[in-house]
Amino acid sequence: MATVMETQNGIKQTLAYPQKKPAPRVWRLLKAYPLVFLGGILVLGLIFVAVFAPQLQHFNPNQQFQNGLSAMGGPLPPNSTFVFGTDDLGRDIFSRVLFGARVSLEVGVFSSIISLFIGTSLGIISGYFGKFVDTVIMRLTDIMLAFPLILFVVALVASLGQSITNLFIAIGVLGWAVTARVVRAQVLSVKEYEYVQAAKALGASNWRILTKIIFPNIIPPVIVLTTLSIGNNMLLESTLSYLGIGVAPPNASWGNMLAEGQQVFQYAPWLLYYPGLALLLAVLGFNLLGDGLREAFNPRRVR
Amino acid sequence: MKINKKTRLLGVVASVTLLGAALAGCSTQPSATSQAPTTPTAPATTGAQPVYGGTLNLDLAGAFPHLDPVKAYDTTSYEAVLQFYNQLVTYKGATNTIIPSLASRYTISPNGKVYTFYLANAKFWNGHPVTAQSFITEFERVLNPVNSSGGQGFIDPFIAGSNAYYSGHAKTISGLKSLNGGKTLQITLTQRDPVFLYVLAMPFFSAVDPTYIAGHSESYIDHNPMGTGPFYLASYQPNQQWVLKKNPHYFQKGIPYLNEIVFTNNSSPSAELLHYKQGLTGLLGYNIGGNGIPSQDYLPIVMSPTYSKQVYKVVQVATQYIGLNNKVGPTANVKVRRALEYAINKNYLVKVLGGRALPANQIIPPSMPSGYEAKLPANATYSYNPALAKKLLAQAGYPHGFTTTIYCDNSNPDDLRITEAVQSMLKAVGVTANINQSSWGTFLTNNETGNQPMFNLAWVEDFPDPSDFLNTLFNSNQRPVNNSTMYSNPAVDKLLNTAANMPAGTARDNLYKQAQNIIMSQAAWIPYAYPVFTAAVQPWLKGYYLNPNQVDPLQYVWIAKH
Amino acid sequence: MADVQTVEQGKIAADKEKMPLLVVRDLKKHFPIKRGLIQRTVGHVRAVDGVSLSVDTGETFGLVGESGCGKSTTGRSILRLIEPTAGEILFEGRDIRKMGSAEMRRMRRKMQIVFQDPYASLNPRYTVRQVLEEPMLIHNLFSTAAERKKRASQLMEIVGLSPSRLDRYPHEFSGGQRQRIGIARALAVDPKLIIADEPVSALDVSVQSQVLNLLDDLQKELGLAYVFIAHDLSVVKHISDRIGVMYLGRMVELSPADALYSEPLHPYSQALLSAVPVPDPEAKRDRIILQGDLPSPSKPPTGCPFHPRCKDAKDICKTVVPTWEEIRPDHFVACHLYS
Amino acid sequence: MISYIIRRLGGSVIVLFGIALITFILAYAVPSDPARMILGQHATLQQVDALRKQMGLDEPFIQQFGNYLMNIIHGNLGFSFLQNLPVATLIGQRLPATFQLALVAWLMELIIGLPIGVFMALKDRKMTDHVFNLVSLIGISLPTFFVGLELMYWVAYRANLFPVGGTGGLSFVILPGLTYGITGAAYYSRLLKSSMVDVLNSDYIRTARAKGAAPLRVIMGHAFRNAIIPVITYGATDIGALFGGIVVIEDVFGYSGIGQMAVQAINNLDTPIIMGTVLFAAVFVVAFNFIVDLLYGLIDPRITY
Repeated sequence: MATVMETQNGIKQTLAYPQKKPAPRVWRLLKAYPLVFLGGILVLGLIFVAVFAPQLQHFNPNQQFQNGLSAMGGPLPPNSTFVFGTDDLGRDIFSRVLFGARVSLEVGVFSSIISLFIGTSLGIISGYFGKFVDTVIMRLTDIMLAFPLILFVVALVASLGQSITNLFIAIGVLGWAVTARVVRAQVLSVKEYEYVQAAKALGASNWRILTKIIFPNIIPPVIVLTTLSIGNNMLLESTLSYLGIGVAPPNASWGNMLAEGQQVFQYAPWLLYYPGLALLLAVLGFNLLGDGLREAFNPRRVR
Repeated sequence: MKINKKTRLLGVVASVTLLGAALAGCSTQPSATSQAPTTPTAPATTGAQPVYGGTLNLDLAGAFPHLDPVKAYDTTSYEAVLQFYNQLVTYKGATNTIIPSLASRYTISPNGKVYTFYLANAKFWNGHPVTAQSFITEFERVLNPVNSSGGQGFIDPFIAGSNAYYSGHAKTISGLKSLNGGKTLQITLTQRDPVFLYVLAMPFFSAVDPTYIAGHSESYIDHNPMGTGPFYLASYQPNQQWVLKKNPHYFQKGIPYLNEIVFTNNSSPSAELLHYKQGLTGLLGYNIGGNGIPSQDYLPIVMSPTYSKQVYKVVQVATQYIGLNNKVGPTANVKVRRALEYAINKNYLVKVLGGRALPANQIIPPSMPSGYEAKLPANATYSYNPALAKKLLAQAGYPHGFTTTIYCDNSNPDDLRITEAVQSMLKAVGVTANINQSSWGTFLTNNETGNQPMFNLAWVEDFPDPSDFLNTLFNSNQRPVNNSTMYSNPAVDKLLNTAANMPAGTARDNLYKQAQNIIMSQAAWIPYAYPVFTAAVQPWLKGYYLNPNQVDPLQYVWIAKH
Repeated sequence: MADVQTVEQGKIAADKEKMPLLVVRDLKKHFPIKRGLIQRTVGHVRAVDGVSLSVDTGETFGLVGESGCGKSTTGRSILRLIEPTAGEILFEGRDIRKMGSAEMRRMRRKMQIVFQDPYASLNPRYTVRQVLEEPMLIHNLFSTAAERKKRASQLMEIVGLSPSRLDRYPHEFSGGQRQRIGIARALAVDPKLIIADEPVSALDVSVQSQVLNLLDDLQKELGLAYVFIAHDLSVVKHISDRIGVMYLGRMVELSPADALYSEPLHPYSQALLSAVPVPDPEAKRDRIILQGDLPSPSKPPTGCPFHPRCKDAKDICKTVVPTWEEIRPDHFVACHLYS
Repeated sequence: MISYIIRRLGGSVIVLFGIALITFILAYAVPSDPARMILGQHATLQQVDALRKQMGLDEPFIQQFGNYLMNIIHGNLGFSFLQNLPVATLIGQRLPATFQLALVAWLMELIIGLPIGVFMALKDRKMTDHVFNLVSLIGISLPTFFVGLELMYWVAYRANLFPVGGTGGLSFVILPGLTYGITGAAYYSRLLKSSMVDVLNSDYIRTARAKGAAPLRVIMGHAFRNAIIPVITYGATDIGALFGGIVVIEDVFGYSGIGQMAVQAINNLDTPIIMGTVLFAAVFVVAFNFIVDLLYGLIDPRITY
């Protein structure tokens, strides 16, 4: 890409244009940031497990097996029937981990979409139209960001009632402020580009400028933010489950499996380890991916 | 009383009837070395003579909400008050036998209405003597609406003049008299009351120092007790530590043995277990009326060859049940309710509880002195039979089942596990039950509307009489607050109302049994377990026993050399 | 500035038959300065403070001044890219400030802008074709993609670029080429007026003349009118028919190009002109160095705004604002030296 | 400057007002009757109604909120339903423990995070950087209570190095603090890394290197000092949030801080405590954001108000 730099100087405009296509962006990215690759694999693996959970399951994940509890009523360690062992209600942990992928992914994705939607809309409105609207929206984000986050979600779920939809809403509503801030900053900087002025001079409507020019420019940071927030929200779900307000039983999420596991971890650590490992890998996958994408979109670092 | 089984903090639960209870002969020591004490002052123990001195460290789940006897009605406060204050009478060892305490002896008039208590020579920690006025002041405080005391319902309107005092029509309680220069207290009742001595054993009716009460604010008294008890509160750091020191002038000679008890606030069950294993704390499951061994710590204890030997157990006079709404929804149909009875595998639920319960087949627990039926009639007996349950559901018009909601509260993980297990069993017979879990307060508010289709709850008796279960929970005049399944049957009402006015005895017991048979045949509840209270006690902590009435034996225990 | 209007109006009245394409009267753009607790407006930056000018069809009007004098703001205000505070902008006799947004957007077909920075003015995410087709899409100029592509190719040829490179991205072009693309974009809607906002100042000297020649050729071919904004006189010299000199938000001199170059009246114009390199080494001209910095437009000096830097400043300059007067035919100046 | 401070303060008040409003709405929406909770299940309807009236619960929403605000202004955060003490007193009782834990947790983050950050910056784009990056992301991706439980079991119980849980002196704070440090340090290391990479690539560092300054001197003397500014900003906001109570970790370790009280209050729906702790935590966040903004002006001379 040296030509780009050199041709900034008009004299060199006659320089030959590269005939050979530059190495594909993906490959260069991989070389510079191999961890993105790992992240991508982890995320794809998660999606695969979530989609094909019914095909991969050994047992119905919600079925309580009489022979799934020890004589004392405790969970069974991993064995030939229950490969990951059973939980404290005699359910197959392997199958629950598979289905937990679904719920955890759902919570992560849907709540992120909610915050993405609210945050992007408000961020654009705030950044593009400015003035009074901007002041009000920014004040709102100040309020959101000053809220102790877990207490806020917990209080919200307590008021709305416990359901997976309310969980999406609570986590989603919590996350929009950061997105709005980032989007607004990006809009503010894009808005000043002369090509936006040029479009305006050409008679482009506000809507056209927003959708065709400004929006494509805010996509990269928003993608990064959303990727990271999916992982974060999966983690938040586990915390909420620990506090007893996560996904409603009997459905498994890794969060509520961990919450159950933490009660018995001293004598049945597998209840903590399998969903814990799954959650760690999934969140890590999103974090690696988001982190790598951030680098990829960062114009200063990858050319 | 309606209680979430393992709630550590009952908080605000109040009841018209008596908390804690008689449990004659039902205290068990399945695996431990504890024996029932022969006398309250010198519990028999195997081995050595009691040793004086030492500090006992205990973990405490939450703060003591109240140290004022008037306000202590949650299990944590209840037990704390027993360390600081004494009552006229108390329970003997691990039994339900009432024995004198601050009253060195008492007499009851032949008509059962006049009680005369002859007070022991006891002093408060500040040196003031205990007099009849010490009790009169406390009775007045219990009845004063300003204090909203949970004890009010236990003596109003049973003590003469109590209602007049409560409603502000009288300046004094006419039924209370100080005689013999304050050395004798005479209490006159409005009617014969067979449970009155149990009432007097409750912490509400402790001796308080009138001058101390007059000289301090309510909130000060609530945090700075002034009693006659075996230990006094030497110091406390809010939410961290309470240090109790031996009362050297305790009116019972020879006790307590311990110099000091230190309660450390620690709400993490994992940490509690590890503290016990490290030998830092003397016992696991201090709070007798509350949790006992935290449910998540129970299996690690009983699965260990060492620690399982240190476990004390006692069957509580309580029943855990699934309430079925008798008025609205599919469960209003008696055939549906009967079908559901067959759908529940109680042995499995007991297993889920880690064995800390006995499977239940009726409303009255076996630990109740009277009313428990060794064998129920065939139409009131249910065994686990999902096929039959499905068949009955089809007959009732629900061949494909139905969708409903089970309510439970969030104060203990066991509640959710049990509810989930029930959910799974219902699913097996085609009934889809969603779980609605909420805080205890929300659950109660909602429960008392009588609109919950199904709920998971427990009832702990207030006094050792079947009326406390059957009348309180199934009389149609108790709807919807206590009778929150909305059960209503004129025949049962008639039996219950008749039995209430009868003298104790077989005839009366039989009426209750008849009532229970009808209720069980109509399947108003699915009683599934009688809970077992557990505690793990270090082998070096001697003299320990479990009394079902929440009277802990801390004044009798001693630390052996170890 | 009342006399500005009368003078300009007189001129307009005289050219009744030949109505200028663009007439700007007393254009003002004030940016508020907010301070304090409640962000009260405590003053204004008078970026443009009463500028009047007119441009005929096919004419090039040069607008010259130091950076910060308000010339770019003037240019953008004329297009309502920045909403002016006051004044009239008559395009083909109609005040565009009174137009609603829909009408204004239609009007934008007739007046276009070419920006200074060829890097920032092209959307890096668009190919050149997308850049050129965007105006056609906005104004529904062609119904089919093929027609649009044909037009885009035409435009490329017009500005001297190979149509084969239509599907390249802007960053694959040099600065001068990008500026050509910017011009092609402006031409896409067949405008009558182009405001060229320092279109060559970011380019190398050798490329500058190419672009200037292109603009000149286009004018002849298409009969375009230009408002050509520049910060030094040398650039506008050849291309302009008339030139306006701005200082601190105001027009200080306006005259036909030749007249300005041969005989600048305002001391500021003289100073600017003295900085222009002269091809004829014989012609001797003293270089006038301006003293001091450009004062802040938020606190313009009293009297003549130029007086603190003026070599000929008199006492009256410090207190009285000079009037705008036609000293010679079509040669206007605001300076006490000539009143 | 003064008017900037006043304006910022005004903004903070608006934020706190918004938080008070939202928490009040949430508490108002909670399906539980405070009067019933206080009086218990056997109180008569008349008693409950009387208490509702006394507590002002029958008043319209706006008036109740107004009363709440007035009380807050007078320092009255309400009265706990279950603990029978003013919320302000309860928070005050737990304040020392919370502050202690917050400080230690913060220091743990710094101790773990900053050296890794410097190291990562020096090894930018090398294999070791990838490894550290992975490790730091794993730290971020771990559920805190998982880390807490494992530390409690292995370090406190098995190795017997620290008390297993509870509240007390410094030794009780180390493990909860470490838990927070492990899961939070990565934010510092990554922030410091990226800002140090920027600084190391800047012209003046190149100049310093060109002049022959020793690498370590360059790093510590120039790069670190300049790169630390965003870290300080984040750090101040972070500790502001920590002072409000560390919800989950306190609960895991049975540590009697404000976060634990908040969790218990939520489980019991003791709304005055929930509202009080939310507001309390928010005050710290807002205050520290405010301090950060002012600090910025002191650290970075380019910023004017």
